[in-house]
Amino acid sequence: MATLVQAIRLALHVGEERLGVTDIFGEDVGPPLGGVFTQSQGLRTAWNTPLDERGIVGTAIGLALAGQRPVAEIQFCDYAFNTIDLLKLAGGVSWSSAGDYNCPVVLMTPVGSGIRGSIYHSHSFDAQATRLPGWKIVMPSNPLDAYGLLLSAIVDPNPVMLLPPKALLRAKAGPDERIPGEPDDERALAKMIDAPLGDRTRWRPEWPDVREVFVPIGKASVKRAGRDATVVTYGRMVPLAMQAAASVASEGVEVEVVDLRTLHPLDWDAVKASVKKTSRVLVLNEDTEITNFGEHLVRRLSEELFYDLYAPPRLLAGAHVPGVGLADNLERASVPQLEGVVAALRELVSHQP
Amino acid sequence: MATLVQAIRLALHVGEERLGVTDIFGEDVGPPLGGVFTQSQGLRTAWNTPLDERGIVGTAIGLALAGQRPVAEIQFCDYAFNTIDLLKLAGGVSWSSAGDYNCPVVLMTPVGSGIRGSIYHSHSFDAQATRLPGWKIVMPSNPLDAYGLLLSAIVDPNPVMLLPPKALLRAKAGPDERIPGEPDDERALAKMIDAPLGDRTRWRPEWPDVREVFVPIGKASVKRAGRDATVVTYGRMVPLAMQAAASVASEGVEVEVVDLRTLHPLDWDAVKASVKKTSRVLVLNEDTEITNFGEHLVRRLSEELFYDLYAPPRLLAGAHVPGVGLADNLERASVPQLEGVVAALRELVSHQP
Amino acid sequence: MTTTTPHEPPGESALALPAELLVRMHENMVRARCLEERLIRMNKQGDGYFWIGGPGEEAFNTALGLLVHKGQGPAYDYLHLHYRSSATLLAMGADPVDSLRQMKNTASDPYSGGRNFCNHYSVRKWNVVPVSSPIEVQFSMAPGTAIANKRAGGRGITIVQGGDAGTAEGDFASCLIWVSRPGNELPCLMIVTNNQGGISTPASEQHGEKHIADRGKAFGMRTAVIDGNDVETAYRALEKAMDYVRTERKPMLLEVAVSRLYGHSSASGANLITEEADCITLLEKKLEERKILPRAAMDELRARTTQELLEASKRVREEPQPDGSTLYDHVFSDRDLVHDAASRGNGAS
Amino acid sequence: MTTTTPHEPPGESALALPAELLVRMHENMVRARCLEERLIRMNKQGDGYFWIGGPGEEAFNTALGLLVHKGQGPAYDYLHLHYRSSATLLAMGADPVDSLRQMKNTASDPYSGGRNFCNHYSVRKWNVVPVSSPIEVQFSMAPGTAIANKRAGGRGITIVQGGDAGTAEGDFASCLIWVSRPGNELPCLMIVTNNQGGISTPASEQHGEKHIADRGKAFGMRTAVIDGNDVETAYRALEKAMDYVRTERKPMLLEVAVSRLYGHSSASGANLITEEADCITLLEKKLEERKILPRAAMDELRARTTQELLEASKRVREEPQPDGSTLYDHVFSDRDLVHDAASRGNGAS
Ligand SMILES: Cc1ncc(C[n+]2csc(CCOP(=O)(O)OP(=O)(O)O)c2C)c(N)n1
Ligand SMILES: Cc1ncc(C[n+]2csc(CCOP(=O)(O)OP(=O)(O)O)c2C)c(N)n1
Ligand SMILES: [Mg+2]
Ligand SMILES: [Mg+2]
Repeated sequence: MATLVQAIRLALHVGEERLGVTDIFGEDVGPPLGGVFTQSQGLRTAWNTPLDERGIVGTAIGLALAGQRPVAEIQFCDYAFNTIDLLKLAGGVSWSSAGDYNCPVVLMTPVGSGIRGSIYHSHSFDAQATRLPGWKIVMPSNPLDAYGLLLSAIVDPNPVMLLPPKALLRAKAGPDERIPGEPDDERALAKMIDAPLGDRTRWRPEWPDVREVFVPIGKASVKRAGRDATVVTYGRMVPLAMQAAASVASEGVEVEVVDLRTLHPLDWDAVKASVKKTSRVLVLNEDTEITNFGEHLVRRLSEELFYDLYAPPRLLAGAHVPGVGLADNLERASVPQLEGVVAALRELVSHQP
Repeated sequence: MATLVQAIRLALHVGEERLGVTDIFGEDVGPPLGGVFTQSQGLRTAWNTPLDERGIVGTAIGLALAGQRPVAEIQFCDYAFNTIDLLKLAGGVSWSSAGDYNCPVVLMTPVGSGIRGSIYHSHSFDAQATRLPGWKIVMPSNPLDAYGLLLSAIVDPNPVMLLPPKALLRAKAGPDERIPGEPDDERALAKMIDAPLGDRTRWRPEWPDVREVFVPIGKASVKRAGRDATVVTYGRMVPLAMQAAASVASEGVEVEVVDLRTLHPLDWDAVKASVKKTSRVLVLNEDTEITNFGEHLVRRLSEELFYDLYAPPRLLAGAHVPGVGLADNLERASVPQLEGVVAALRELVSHQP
Repeated sequence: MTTTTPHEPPGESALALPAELLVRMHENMVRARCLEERLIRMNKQGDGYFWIGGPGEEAFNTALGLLVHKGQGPAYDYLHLHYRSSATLLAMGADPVDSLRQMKNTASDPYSGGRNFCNHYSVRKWNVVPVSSPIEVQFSMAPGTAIANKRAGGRGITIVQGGDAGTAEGDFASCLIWVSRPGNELPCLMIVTNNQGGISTPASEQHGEKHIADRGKAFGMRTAVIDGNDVETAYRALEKAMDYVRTERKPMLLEVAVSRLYGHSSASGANLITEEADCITLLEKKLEERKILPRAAMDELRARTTQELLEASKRVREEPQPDGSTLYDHVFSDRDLVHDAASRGNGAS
Repeated sequence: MTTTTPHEPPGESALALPAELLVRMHENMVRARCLEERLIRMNKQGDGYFWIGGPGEEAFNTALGLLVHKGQGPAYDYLHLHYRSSATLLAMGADPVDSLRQMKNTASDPYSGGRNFCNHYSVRKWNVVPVSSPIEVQFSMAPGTAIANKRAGGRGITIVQGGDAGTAEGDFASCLIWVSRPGNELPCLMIVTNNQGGISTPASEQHGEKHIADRGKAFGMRTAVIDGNDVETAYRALEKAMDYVRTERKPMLLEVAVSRLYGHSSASGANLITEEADCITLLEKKLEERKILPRAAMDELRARTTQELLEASKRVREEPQPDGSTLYDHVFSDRDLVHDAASRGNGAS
């Protein structure tokens, strides 16, 4: 069973062999390293760029405008904040030219905390990404979604950003999250597609014959059904929400967990349906809490489902501080933790309207 | 009576003569032009920079770290999106060094639509700015506030961003919005401090003896009292809200208009007090509506005042499109207009809980 | 301090051009000038909110438009232009009326549907990528199209052009780095049209480079500095530069001295500045001296073109504005237009 | 392709340094090396989450630390360093135990209070501005402190240092532009420590410059390329470069060849790489040959320092971690610390 990072690598392989991907590039993305997280090992079209994020995004746009199919990477989303103008431009290509051009860029950048990455390897990017009109934004919480969302991103004629959560990159697929065609045994897969330590000049991957699965952009997934409250979340917070839901389930509380998977365009129908059913909602993410994408969800819920809510809608998100501090206590105080999610759920369901 | 842009110039003059400002700089900020909006004409410490926004922000940080008092300008906020990483760094100087350094930068950048500026001279910056921990963000709606907020920004030991609305730069002060010491006659003031057309090499301004007024950072202003609904807004939308309030007043509806003036740190007490009183709230700004700072206000209102609200809280903001289109119809369809505000207010007050 | 004294030896590049070509260039230059003057008028009369354009750059930009290997897809040249490129577009065959449409922000504006400022082109069928207002971002994108050119194999190159002040942005340096990677040099012609300043800031205050083009030298790039006001120098030097980039598949940095005859934009008044060299006057002098065209014919061309554009502007004024309900159109594309074209491998048009 | 063959003439810069100074430099280099090795150990043992540091750069960085005009405020040197500068800090007088504290992210870490990675210093009293992780941003800030230096009049200069790969970021170019404005040249020493690559990407693949330092030439800047593994060359060349910048109040770009002895960081294993030149070995050979220090003394120094740092690391392990409740401390300052210091005009410490 593939890890999330292996799933990305498999999708990139399918992309370059069958879906026309021409360039997979970024800092240390090509040989010998194949990406700081191993995500691009063994890929035919992977290449290293200069250390220049603006050049990476700019070149991706140029390639896309010339009919290539680039998949560009920013090594950590923490280093994408000097490219917001270029990302905005990419999102505006079609609209600004009144449909003369489209801009089929795929941009990947790992996000979030949980690996003790300190101030500059812990940033989130969901708030920024959802402020980019013209982009589609996807964020997987498990290997199969990463695989299927990336394939959909590759064939989409618009700019699509994939935000894999760093802390989940080594996460293994659940039993029903298999990529069709991957070997049953995880060690077998590693042997086939993980580059060996040491000299790699003569190593070639042996690709399993995985089949295409297109997880549709714009479709949420209900990870757990429940009637008492809804958690709307994505990425790294999905497993946390599942744990919290399991924890309160022992207290007889049934929490529904909605994994958005696509942040934009949003599966509003799915969110609405769930909240209509449960009448209580917790929005959960780890980005800083002021001008946060979760606040968009709360706003729409307040505007449209005000009378369906039995408790005030709640956002649990990251602290409004300049970064995630290195020390354990600081990271824990900065971003939502299991206890906090459980406490928020208890409060939500016990709230008397 | 000073216009908003003259008020900024007067504040910069007071800043460099009495409050220790050492550098007022940006593209075309120095002679001969004195700023594309005339904001820095005649100032002793104003100078022109290379066409390089990253250099402007970086240099401002360097100056601040060396004990200077810089006031830097980005010509249009539309061109600040390649500097978000540096703005984040400035905001993180004190926190990341655990208080070893502070970073007293003042950054000004004009914002918003309303001058038919098309895609790249109409952006808003309030959502971005409020996502910068460590920064204080102020946004004036009239000349006196611009003057007093800028003076407060200059003496603040933290990075402070001033976001003057482009469409209000020529707006005149109301009768009680005089800067103490400015000449009574507006033509007299223009004669003293506006650079002449043509050759300016020998021109020197004649500065009126204006007195210092420090509009406190973090304090909202109730521009109009009312009992039926609250509009929470700032910048260019303040006069629009006032017009809308005047318009519905003729229908017997009393709207309270809260001008935030400071977006961060927020005067939550003022917002809360008003909404507790009126029980109905419209949040109004012109930035794009997804992951918008107004959604932060709606979220906090929903969380904290859920049971005080007689109607769903409402956000009226800009459309989620890549820019404000040039044609009149497009600009009007993109950002809130008077009719839209009036309609939203009518709906809000007529809503039956 | 940046100066643009040409250092191209006078030999080859000053060779006279055939009379026929000079006449053709002259006609395009006059059309471009008349177009810009019409745009300025429209703006002053309230038929459009903002003007920015290229009066003073017609000689060089006409040469560029004529020399482009024009078509769609990576076998042809890609053009990353800026807001002073009207003469290039006209030389490529663009309809000047479309520029009037963009000035008047009509729904019929083919470059942006009334969304963008005048002289912000987008012509997919000719590989003209969308012009956007932020200075210098085109230089960050150019390596991408140049990679596609190189991959396509043919003679197609990438041309990226911007002003002198804009070279202070990091994106100009990014382009230098990306097009000169050892073993991966790209067929990219970087052009700096140097009018000695930004909006109001003189280059001499801000740029310590003797020639901006010298910045290419550290990267082993071929460079040249030329006088863009002389059509013959401009044409020859550009032909030579393009030939090098096309044939060697390597980058080059070309700095071109140009004038700015109506100031920066409507924001600075858009009035005629008579102190700077006017490339049309210079060419007309040659045409007269060489007896290629009589004064009267040239005057007549200008009068006629002015009149035609005036009439066209009146018609454009009646064309409908985009409707507010179209606001969200094209936020997303439903087809991969650029890829379809490239894979059809289709061609010159 | 970037190479760093020094082109400094062997004369003056290779002059032997006094024995006393060599001993002092040696001691600092050994302390810095032992410190880095302790940090690596701590990280491998789980006493810290991440290591990045400067083994291989001790010769040059020690020279830098010794030559700095140290103090607070614009009359003194400002230092914009990066994560490989431990030897510079120690040579300036920093306590190595503070580096252990930052590795262990204790509340007592004076550089960041347990918030930032190891080797991310901030020392206001010595004008060491906060080191941050994003590559090359220090180059965008350096012109600001250099303006303050110039204004202060004295001999204080700004020193900004970064790696070779990072010069591809636009901020490096911004610094070139901003420090060389005609009539406003700034006293800024730009240093590129060239270890021939980024994390895994060889410079030879990505950089078309023969010497990175050549990029200064277009701006009329003095440049030099030196061998940073030889303490004497490093010291002499740096002394000369600093003297030029201090006296002429003009910028200079210095490229320094250095080694990377434990790979990029803990993310790439942090294991000793024996193929690269080790500046300490080279110096120790000299010290032995010139009979300045016997082998035994040098071995003893290293053993003793290793032992001391081991013990210190045990003590640091017991120091308290920052409490979660301190999360919001210092988001805002309530005092203008830098300005107070500058206006007190206070000094060397
Ligand atoms: C990133 C950015 N910053 C600022 C501006 C505002 N602006 C428009 S044109 C211009 C001057 C450009 O000068 P130059 O690059 O020399 O080109 P020129 O207009 O002289 O041809 C400026 C500052 C902009 N459009 N984009
Ligand atoms: C803006 C940015 N992009 C990427 C990274 C990740 N990163 C850390 S160090 C490094 C390589 C730096 O190479 P170089 O500049 O040569 O310095 P060296 O580490 O070799 O001394 C990279 C890519 C970063 N820290 N900042
Ligand atoms: Mg110019
Ligand atoms: Mg390096």
